[in-house]
Amino acid sequence: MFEAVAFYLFAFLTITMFYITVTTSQALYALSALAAGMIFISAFFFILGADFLGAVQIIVYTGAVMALYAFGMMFFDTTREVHENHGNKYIVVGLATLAAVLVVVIFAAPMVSTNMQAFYPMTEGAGNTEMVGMVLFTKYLVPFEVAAFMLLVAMVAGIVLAGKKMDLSLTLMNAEEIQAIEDEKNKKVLS
Amino acid sequence: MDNAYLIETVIKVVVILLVFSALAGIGTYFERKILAFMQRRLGPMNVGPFGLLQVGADGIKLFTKEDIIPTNVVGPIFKIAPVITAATAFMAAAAIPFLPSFTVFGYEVHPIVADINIGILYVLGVMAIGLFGPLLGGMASANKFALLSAARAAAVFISYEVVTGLAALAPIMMVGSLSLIDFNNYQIENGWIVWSQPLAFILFWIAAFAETGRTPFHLIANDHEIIDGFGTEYSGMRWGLFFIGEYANMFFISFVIPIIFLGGFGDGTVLGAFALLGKMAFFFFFFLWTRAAWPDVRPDQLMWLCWKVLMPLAVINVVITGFVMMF
Amino acid sequence: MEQFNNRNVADNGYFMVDIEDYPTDGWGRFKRIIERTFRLELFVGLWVVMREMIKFDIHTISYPEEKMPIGPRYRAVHEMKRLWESDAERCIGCGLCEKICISDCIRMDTKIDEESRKEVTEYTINLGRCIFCGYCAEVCPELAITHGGEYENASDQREHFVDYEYMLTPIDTMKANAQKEFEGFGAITPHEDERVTKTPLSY
Amino acid sequence: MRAYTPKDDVQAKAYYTDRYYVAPQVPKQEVETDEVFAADLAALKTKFDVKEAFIQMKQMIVYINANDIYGVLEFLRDELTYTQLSEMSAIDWLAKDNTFEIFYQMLSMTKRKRLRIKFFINNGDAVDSVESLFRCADWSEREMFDMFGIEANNHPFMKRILLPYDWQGNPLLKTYPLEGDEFAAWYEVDKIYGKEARDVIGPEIRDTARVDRYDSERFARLGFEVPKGTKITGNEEPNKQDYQEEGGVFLVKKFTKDASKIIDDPQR
Amino acid sequence: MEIGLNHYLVLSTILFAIGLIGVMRRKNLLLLFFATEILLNAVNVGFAAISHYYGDLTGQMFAFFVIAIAASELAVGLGLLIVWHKRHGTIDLDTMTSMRG
Amino acid sequence: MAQHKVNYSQDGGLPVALTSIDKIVNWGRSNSIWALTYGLACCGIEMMASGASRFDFDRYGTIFRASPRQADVMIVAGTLTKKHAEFIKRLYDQMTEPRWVISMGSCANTGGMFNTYATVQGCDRVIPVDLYLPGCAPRPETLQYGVMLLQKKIRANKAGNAQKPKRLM
Repeated sequence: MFEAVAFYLFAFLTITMFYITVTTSQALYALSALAAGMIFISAFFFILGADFLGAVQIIVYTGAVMALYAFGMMFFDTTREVHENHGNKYIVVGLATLAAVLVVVIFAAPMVSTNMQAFYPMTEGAGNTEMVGMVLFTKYLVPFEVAAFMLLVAMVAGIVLAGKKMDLSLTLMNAEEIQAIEDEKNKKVLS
Repeated sequence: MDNAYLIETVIKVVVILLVFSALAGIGTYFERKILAFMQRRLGPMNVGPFGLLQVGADGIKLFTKEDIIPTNVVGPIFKIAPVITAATAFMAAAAIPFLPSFTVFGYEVHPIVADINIGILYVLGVMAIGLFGPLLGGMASANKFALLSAARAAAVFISYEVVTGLAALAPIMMVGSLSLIDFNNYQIENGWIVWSQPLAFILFWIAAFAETGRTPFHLIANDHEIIDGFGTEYSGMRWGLFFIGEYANMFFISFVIPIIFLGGFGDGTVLGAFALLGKMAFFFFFFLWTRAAWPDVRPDQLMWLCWKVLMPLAVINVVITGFVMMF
Repeated sequence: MEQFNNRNVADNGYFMVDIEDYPTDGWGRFKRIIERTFRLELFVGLWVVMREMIKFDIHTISYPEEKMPIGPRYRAVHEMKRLWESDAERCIGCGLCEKICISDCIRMDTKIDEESRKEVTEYTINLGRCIFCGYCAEVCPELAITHGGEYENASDQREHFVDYEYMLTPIDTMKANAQKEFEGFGAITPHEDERVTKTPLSY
Repeated sequence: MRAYTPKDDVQAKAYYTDRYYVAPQVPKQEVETDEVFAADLAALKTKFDVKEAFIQMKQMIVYINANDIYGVLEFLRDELTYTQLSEMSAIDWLAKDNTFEIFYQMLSMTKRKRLRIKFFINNGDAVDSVESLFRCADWSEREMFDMFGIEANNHPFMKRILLPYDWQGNPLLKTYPLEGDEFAAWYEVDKIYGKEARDVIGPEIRDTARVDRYDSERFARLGFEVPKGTKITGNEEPNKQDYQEEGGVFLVKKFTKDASKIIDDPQR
Repeated sequence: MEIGLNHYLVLSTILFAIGLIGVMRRKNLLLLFFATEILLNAVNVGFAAISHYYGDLTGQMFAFFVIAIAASELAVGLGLLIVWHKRHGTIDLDTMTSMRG
Repeated sequence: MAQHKVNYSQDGGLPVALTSIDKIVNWGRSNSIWALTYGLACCGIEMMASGASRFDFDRYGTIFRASPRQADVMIVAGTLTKKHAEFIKRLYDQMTEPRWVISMGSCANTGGMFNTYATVQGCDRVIPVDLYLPGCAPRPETLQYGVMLLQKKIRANKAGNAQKPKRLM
């Protein structure tokens, strides 16, 4: 009973938040709605008994990812309204729904129809965190290491990309230098 | 899920809300008094005996003050940001055991709202959400200084969460559990963790200053640089909510540090309970003490300290702990 | 004065501050951080404020209950003095104060009375403009206008003013021989001796 | 205290000053009396046209052509070690012959000499900016523009520096009244409330010593303060100063004027 | 009322559809990133539900890796965005018409 | 000042009937006057001194806030130049009701010795002022005396009255 109430409540909240995220024209609404949606998603994980996953969801997504997005918003100056020109709304909605249903059906149908058996069944008596740890460091050790390496590469790539030409600042240059840079840019585009 | 449990939980939640809201107010009084004494002043004296009713006067004034919502702000988010700060601060309290369990009228009371088995992760995660108060408040405020403060808040929280997590990781490895009750029980048998993990203790302590935004790292709402940071455009009780959130956060982190590192409430006697309160009081006092004594650091120094000093130390600490535990 | 002439700056708490070089390279900076951390300078700061709190040596003057003694040189609202001999007013209406006032806030009106002396009929000082520079007291040939120590003034109106009757020493104060004479510019306060600290000669 | 001057013959002298008194000029000396300056002047004369040069108060004053100023200062800085421009501004001679006199005060740290470059420009002319030689000239030239209206060519940011950007008039001109012209008198009212508010707010009050004891909107008699707008009769009771209402305030420490004591030791 | 796997799968589908709408609709690149995060989260909900109802931890493992991928995607993506923003002063999708970068 | 047609301090000295709510609210407001850090010139130094250890404004519950939104009283401490007049008005408008202004020192009261083109002749040309302190500069005690008079003034008015926006025009 509690589970059903919680499920429907959080389902409603999550859908509302994500809907706001994709439709609003205020960038700040999108950001905060997305963050709230992430937290509500973690509630599903708690309901499903995946405590550790829920905590990781909160810490990583809302704590780090959304904060980085907020940084990006401040950097790109999109904290206010964003102006976008949109095509036909109904085509977009229809296509998206169709595609989503297709994808889920393609992946979920085999599972629902056939009675799968668990590769790594949950052991009784051990908490979720212990089980996650056991599986992660035995069967999934290689993917785990690969994921760690991928994160490292991503970090290096992020630093290299973002740190490029950080010393170039338009506000500290005089008009001729800015003009020179503009000319350079235009030349590149035109040629 | 029987009714008694439900009622007990509700009572606990209400008690925590009331006690810590009041404590946040009293905390401001203590801060003003202690800072005054350290600066050879008297502090609030005129209102009530020894100025004790100053908090009440401030509260009445803040409640009856006009509440301005400027034209250019993003209204709903501007209004919700102080609530986020206060709410996350109190949500973090759910997994903190404030006192040992005691018996009232033959009914055993556990002074913890929910003993979830990922207690530390939960506290850290909720404190991470606490970032969104300053962040959204600052970004919605249509004010340069508030925006600067929001950027600083994002930078400080992202960076110091890493330090907090890595510093807490070594004790977690030793205890083998994420529940704060288990931490307490482990320390009854094996002595305080601070003796075996002094470095982690200091790192966690330093990071606590950054996460609560207190003085050595008081960059988020720095009076002499960025007017009042994210709170620049807030007036009246909305600003008061930010204030309550900040002080409640200080109290909760003052509870968490002794529970993780300094033995918590021990074996649950009355003495142990008072010892925990005493430790909490010391850590809270230390927040005020540093505010009187130390200058602020610059934002770049703060980042430098985090990524080049504290984080390598934390990683080294984790590695050493792992080796010691393995062999 | 004896003590003042025989001063020796070598002792008495003065010392030269040795300003060290600022490190430029990373290793030097690192060494400096290590040095400063283990010399525990941060903790000295903590100790200093703690010491003050424990000593509880409060320097606050709780103003409405206690007040500072006002020094004789303090220049607050003006006063008009009387002659000790005859209790007559000292002001002779020469108008020098009106002339010298740099913010032009003194206004006086005089007439020649029956004894063919100049008599002040109207004398007001606009304290809204007055900057309490003390030129009027300095220029007064009869030491008639001086400064007093009255500093608790506030009003709803933007310009305070004082008139002659308010400033003049009351006649009963005069009868009681209680008129306080202005000690003049350069006078020292009663506690000045304790305050004098030696200035190092090298300074 | 003011320094004491003997007053024996004070009545022999006229105590008023002559209205048309012209202060005597500081005596001028030949440049040749100082060999350092003489060498500098000789070097300067080889390249530039020097109109007049003399020494006053141990400083050399050189009059040059207005067009040469950039070259002269560059020469002084690079060749003659006058590396510091300590001050530059203008003098208003408009009433005399419709000119401004511009001066540049230079200091050589190695020679320990000060030198002043001067020239005249007509009203409305501009000077060459020396901002690229001395960074301090940036603000000085802006101040000169602000106060005299003399523009500097090639200056990177020729705006007012002290007064607001929308100010009219140049206050250091001798024709500018000290209390400001019509524009200055209404500046803040026009800017904040608009011109129509002039009638409401009224003109500035500058008659400084006048006191109206029956006007309780503006004037408060010391010791007889009344709330704003009260009718003054002229025989009020003296105001009893006190810190709080009679009987004090609920739950607030009681203060009365009589109970307050003057502490003995201010060094406490 | 019992909540079964199908409930979660339907929820996951709805969230995925919302994410897809966002991906198709958004022109601002930062908000486009938001939409992709929604896609990943929708998939995560599905994984966790399947993991729960089949008593298998593989779903949770996948969810972890998805979170890791999201984090690294964010790092690289924001880096690229910063480069693009510096060069063109805008992060509108419609401006990305040149192949030369 | 006399020239203002609109009198923003009506029924100034008249006795007003206060309800107990008014009294409680006024008690809170009068004992928690937070000041805006607004030192313009030399009087600012005295204002800082009255906040510091020797005179300790904190005894009255007065602390200095950097943001005008959280301040109750603006202490105009120093010479108000014409260039700055616009900003003092802006900051005053940003303060939340109830708000008060103390004009500290001769320069802020009337322009003082700066009887020139560049000084506003009294800051009440720009913002409505509740209390004037003469002096150049007033002692810290004078400022504290002024704050106590302001407390008296707050307690004498109805709580709702102060909520009415004070406007010059």
